[in-house]
Amino acid sequence: MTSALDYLIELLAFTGLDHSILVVLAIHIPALAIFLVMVVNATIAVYVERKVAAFMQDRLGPMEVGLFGFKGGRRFWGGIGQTIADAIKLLTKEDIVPDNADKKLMLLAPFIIFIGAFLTFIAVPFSENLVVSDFNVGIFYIIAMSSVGVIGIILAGWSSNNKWSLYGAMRAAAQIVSYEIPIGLTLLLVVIVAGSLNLGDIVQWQADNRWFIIHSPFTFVAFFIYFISVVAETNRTPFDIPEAESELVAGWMTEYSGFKWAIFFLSEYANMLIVSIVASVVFLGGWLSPLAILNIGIPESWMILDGPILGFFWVMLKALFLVFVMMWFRWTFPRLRVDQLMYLCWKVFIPFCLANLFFVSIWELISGTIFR
Amino acid sequence: MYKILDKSIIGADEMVLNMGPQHPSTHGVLRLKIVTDGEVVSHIEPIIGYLHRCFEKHCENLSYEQIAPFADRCDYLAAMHMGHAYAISVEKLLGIEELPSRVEYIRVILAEFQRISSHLIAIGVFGLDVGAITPFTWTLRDRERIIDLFEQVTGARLLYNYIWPGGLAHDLPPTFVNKALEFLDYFEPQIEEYNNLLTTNKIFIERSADVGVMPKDVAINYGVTGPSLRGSGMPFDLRKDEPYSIYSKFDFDVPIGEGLMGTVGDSWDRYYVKVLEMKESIKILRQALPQIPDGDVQSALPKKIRPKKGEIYSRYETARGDVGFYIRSGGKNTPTRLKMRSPAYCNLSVLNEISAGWMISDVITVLGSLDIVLGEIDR
Amino acid sequence: MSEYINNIIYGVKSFITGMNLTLKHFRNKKDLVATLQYPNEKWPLPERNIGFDPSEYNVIRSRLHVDIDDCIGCLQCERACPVDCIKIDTIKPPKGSDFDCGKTSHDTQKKMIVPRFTIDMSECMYCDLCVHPCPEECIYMVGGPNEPKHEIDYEFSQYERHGLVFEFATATDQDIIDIGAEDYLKERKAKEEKRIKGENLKGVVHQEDSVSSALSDPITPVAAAPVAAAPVAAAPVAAVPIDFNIKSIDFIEDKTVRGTAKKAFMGAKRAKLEGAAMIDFIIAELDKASKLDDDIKNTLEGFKGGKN
Amino acid sequence: MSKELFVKKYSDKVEALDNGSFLVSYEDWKDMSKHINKIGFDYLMCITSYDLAVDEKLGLAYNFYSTDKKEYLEIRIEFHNSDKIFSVANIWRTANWHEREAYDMMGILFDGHPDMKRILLPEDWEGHPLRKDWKEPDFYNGMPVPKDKSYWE
Repeated sequence: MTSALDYLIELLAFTGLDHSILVVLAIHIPALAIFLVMVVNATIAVYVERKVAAFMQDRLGPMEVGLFGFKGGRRFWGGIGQTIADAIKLLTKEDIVPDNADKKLMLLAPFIIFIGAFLTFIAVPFSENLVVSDFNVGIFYIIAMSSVGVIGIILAGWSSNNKWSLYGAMRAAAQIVSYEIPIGLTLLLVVIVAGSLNLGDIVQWQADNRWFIIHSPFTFVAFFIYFISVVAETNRTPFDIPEAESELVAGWMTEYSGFKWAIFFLSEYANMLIVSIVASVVFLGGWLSPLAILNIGIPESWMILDGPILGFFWVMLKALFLVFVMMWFRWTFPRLRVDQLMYLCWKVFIPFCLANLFFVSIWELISGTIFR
Repeated sequence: MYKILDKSIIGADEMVLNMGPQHPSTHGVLRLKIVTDGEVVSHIEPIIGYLHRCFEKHCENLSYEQIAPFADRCDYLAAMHMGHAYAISVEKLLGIEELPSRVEYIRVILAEFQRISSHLIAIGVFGLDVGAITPFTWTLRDRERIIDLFEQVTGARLLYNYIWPGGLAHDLPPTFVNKALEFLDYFEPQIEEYNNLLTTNKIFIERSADVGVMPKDVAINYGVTGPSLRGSGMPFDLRKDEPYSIYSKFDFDVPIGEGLMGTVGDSWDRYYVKVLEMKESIKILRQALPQIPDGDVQSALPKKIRPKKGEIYSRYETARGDVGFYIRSGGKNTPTRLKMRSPAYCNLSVLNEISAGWMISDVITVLGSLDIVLGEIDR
Repeated sequence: MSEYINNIIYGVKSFITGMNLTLKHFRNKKDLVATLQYPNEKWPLPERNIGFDPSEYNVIRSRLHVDIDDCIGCLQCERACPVDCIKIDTIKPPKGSDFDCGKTSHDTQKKMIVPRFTIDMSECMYCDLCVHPCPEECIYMVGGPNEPKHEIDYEFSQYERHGLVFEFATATDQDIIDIGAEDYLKERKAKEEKRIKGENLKGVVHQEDSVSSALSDPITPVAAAPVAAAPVAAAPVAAVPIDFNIKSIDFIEDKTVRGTAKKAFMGAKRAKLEGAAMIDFIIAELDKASKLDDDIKNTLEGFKGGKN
Repeated sequence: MSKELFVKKYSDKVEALDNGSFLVSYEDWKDMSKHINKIGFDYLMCITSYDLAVDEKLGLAYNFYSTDKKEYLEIRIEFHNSDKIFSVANIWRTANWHEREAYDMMGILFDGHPDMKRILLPEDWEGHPLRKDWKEPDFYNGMPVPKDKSYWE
């Protein structure tokens, strides 16, 4: 697996520039691409979320705002320009800063959260070879970077000088730090089995053997623990206690408006996409075609579906389904309380994760020596 | 309930948190001054009066007929109940004993529909308070249908001014009975859906069971009435205990909280009593709708309301509890003093007692389960 | 331990039930979606066929309407209104006059003409109480587009508050002159002028116009108060209670001077000055505005002695 | 019958009114309220304050209900507006807010109330608006109260 960065440097070599300048130049292109991915993702995801919510609640959702004179379907999927209109509204809104807020930190906070999401994308593979930089410690890097955001949340809560924000920030800190542990433990389980921290190697392992979700009962359980934990880490319902709107107004985002608030939103949806892609790469076979595991005598020529180009399609399909499930959760469940959230993490998930780790090691030992 | 640590050990200060008057889940313009230690609440002081519209002062300057629309505006989610309660109290003051039975039937039918619609809001908003948004839109969708029925009958959707002292503003439309029965057929299975989505959901049970337990004696001492009192296991319902209107003719039960998911008198019980009461209301409606007698609804309307000197206290079971009208008449066409004992006013006063020691999230839950309407509290 | 496991199993079960339900709604949206796309589709307003006349009357309360030709000016609706949003003027022909006021559609002889029948729908509370006492059934609530008698807008929206004030009277000035009530026309003109003046004020009443105006500029006296209070506190305040209130200032004849004095009075009151200190403060304020003359000063000083 | 118990004990101190309620003097109210609670009237439905508009006299009407015996009792106290009435807020907790409202609206003073302050009106309100002699003030917090509406009519 080669990374997009190396490929770009090779591509730009014809200019005859010095290598160090080339690297700087080449970094900018994927950075822009990632930013575009984040923006496009947020735009689409917000629209889809509103539609999903509306349909689950027997409503219609946005129906009026069109794009280039095209409104969308007449009965259900209308209003396709709504999020773009909303984005324009957000960007032109007045930026309100409370009088007693710590203005510098308040400005800084959304960007720290944004940087956390942005940096994570560097190691996220969208397909075979379609990754900005292919780390040997990819999983480790992703776990590390996804917890940068919590610093921003605490800063946001503290600097806005609002009690609701402070409550939200404190809850978020406790929640995210706690849920790092089950996430780490479930991914560790995969690493033990696959024997590598590199995401490419993990997918390769799944191509050689089988997807992790059906590899053993323990990895099956681990997938669900991982998925629920990342829902908690991205502050989505039923774990949205840091921004619980019926309790804390808007939690740590209470005092934010306009552009800064838009950045929060961008990061939230980017985080959703990241964790879904990671889940699909690690547990659901990444860019491997689901047709392959059925193994129903598909002709060899069809196996092009497993190739690098359609790989992107498969990754996104799996990831977007998981994003949909997150939305599905949100519009079905009530919210947990702070102590119940901690109970779920420390008394349910972590014991299960540890037991999983233990049993999967034994499973591997036995299956490795006896069944093979 | 959480024990707050001895503060001398950790040297922690308490923080005063000001929830409201603008807050997503204070159900209007209620302000709660919450003294907290971290997330744990040690004292709550409700501060009311932001929606005070001088109802009682107004009444001293309005004739008895003109008070009726103002009474509607007190509890805007159960305006029909308020109109009915006021009409009953004025009839008592005037000494009108017997009303045409068509009037009584129509009044009871509309009151029960109003009870369902008010409980639908209560259930949906309680879901919203604990974070589930979908049940809210579903209940509002069904409430809309009841409001359509009301619009057909009265011409208004929220504030009806339909039940007048001594009769009704006008007769029912001919298609009403069929449409009402149609609605009941549609609505009964919907209650199952609410139960599947919200009532039996594990997270919902965790959030509401055992939270804000209100024992029976505390409830009575604080004057709590309505579903909140019945949630504490006290089978007290004026429709059953002292039947006004024609409630004695119908067969229905008074559901009480049984502590199915936790302790008797917790938030879940207060919530579930409302679900069961909707079923009982459907039962009453199914009995009442086919047997509406014929008659003139305005035959008993007094030409001029000018009661003798004297005072009465009359009670009525609204969706939120026991509303009382204390009317002193000085022999004129305006009352000299009209006091409304509003149920939610007394229900809210118990908040500190039952939710101190819980977390901020639980305060919201308890407040939601008490089902308050600020228009009625502040009058 | 078994409770722990049971809890987890029950939880998972209830999650699956709930998610099935929302998925059902998501998939069957065609049958279930309850939203109406308002401007494009309109819910038919429920029809009613009871009331005064089954074919014409609808109880839907959207706006009040008056068939002015039928109005006999009995003022029943005005009296029934709890919020006083109906305003009616009537003129009776003088005795012996042969002015014919006309007949209603119910063949009632009208005894007076109605030069003004205003309904302010922005004050109306839609209680329907005015409809019922009307003996000629000429005031009623009209509904929406399926209203057969009066086809009016769906939602009766207006862009300005003016638009909500409906004038139903059709009596012309000539009618009023014919009936011999020129005074009424004059009165009405004066009222109209006052109203226009009030509107031009846009809620701000200037100081010379009324007592309440004393506050149009509240900042100055408050800021001045501590400065003025300091020397006053040092001076011995007369122990005799002084009967000095805002009406006491009315002796000043010049309007602007009176306005300044009243402003100063309110400022002093807010600074919690009383009696002699208050009078001193007013004098100081008038002096500052160079509106103080000896007469005023002497009279004000006189108040200190308790003489009023 | 709880009502009879009450009448028996205080037969010389109460005055029965024609609608079945009892007029008592405010000095006896302290003992009576405790007795009323003891004989089973556990539910205080309503406290109504009213202004008699003669001799500066105010009144209070207490409506009790016994949830066991399903019985009503109405007690009325009439007194001069400077008298202090014994507060029953510690016997029936619901009286806490009702008494605060009576103070707020009618200016009735209560003795021994745990937290006596205004409830519906703002803290800085002057006067008690449900009294018959209450006059609308000219100013509220420095803002003129619009009385001359001729400009807008």
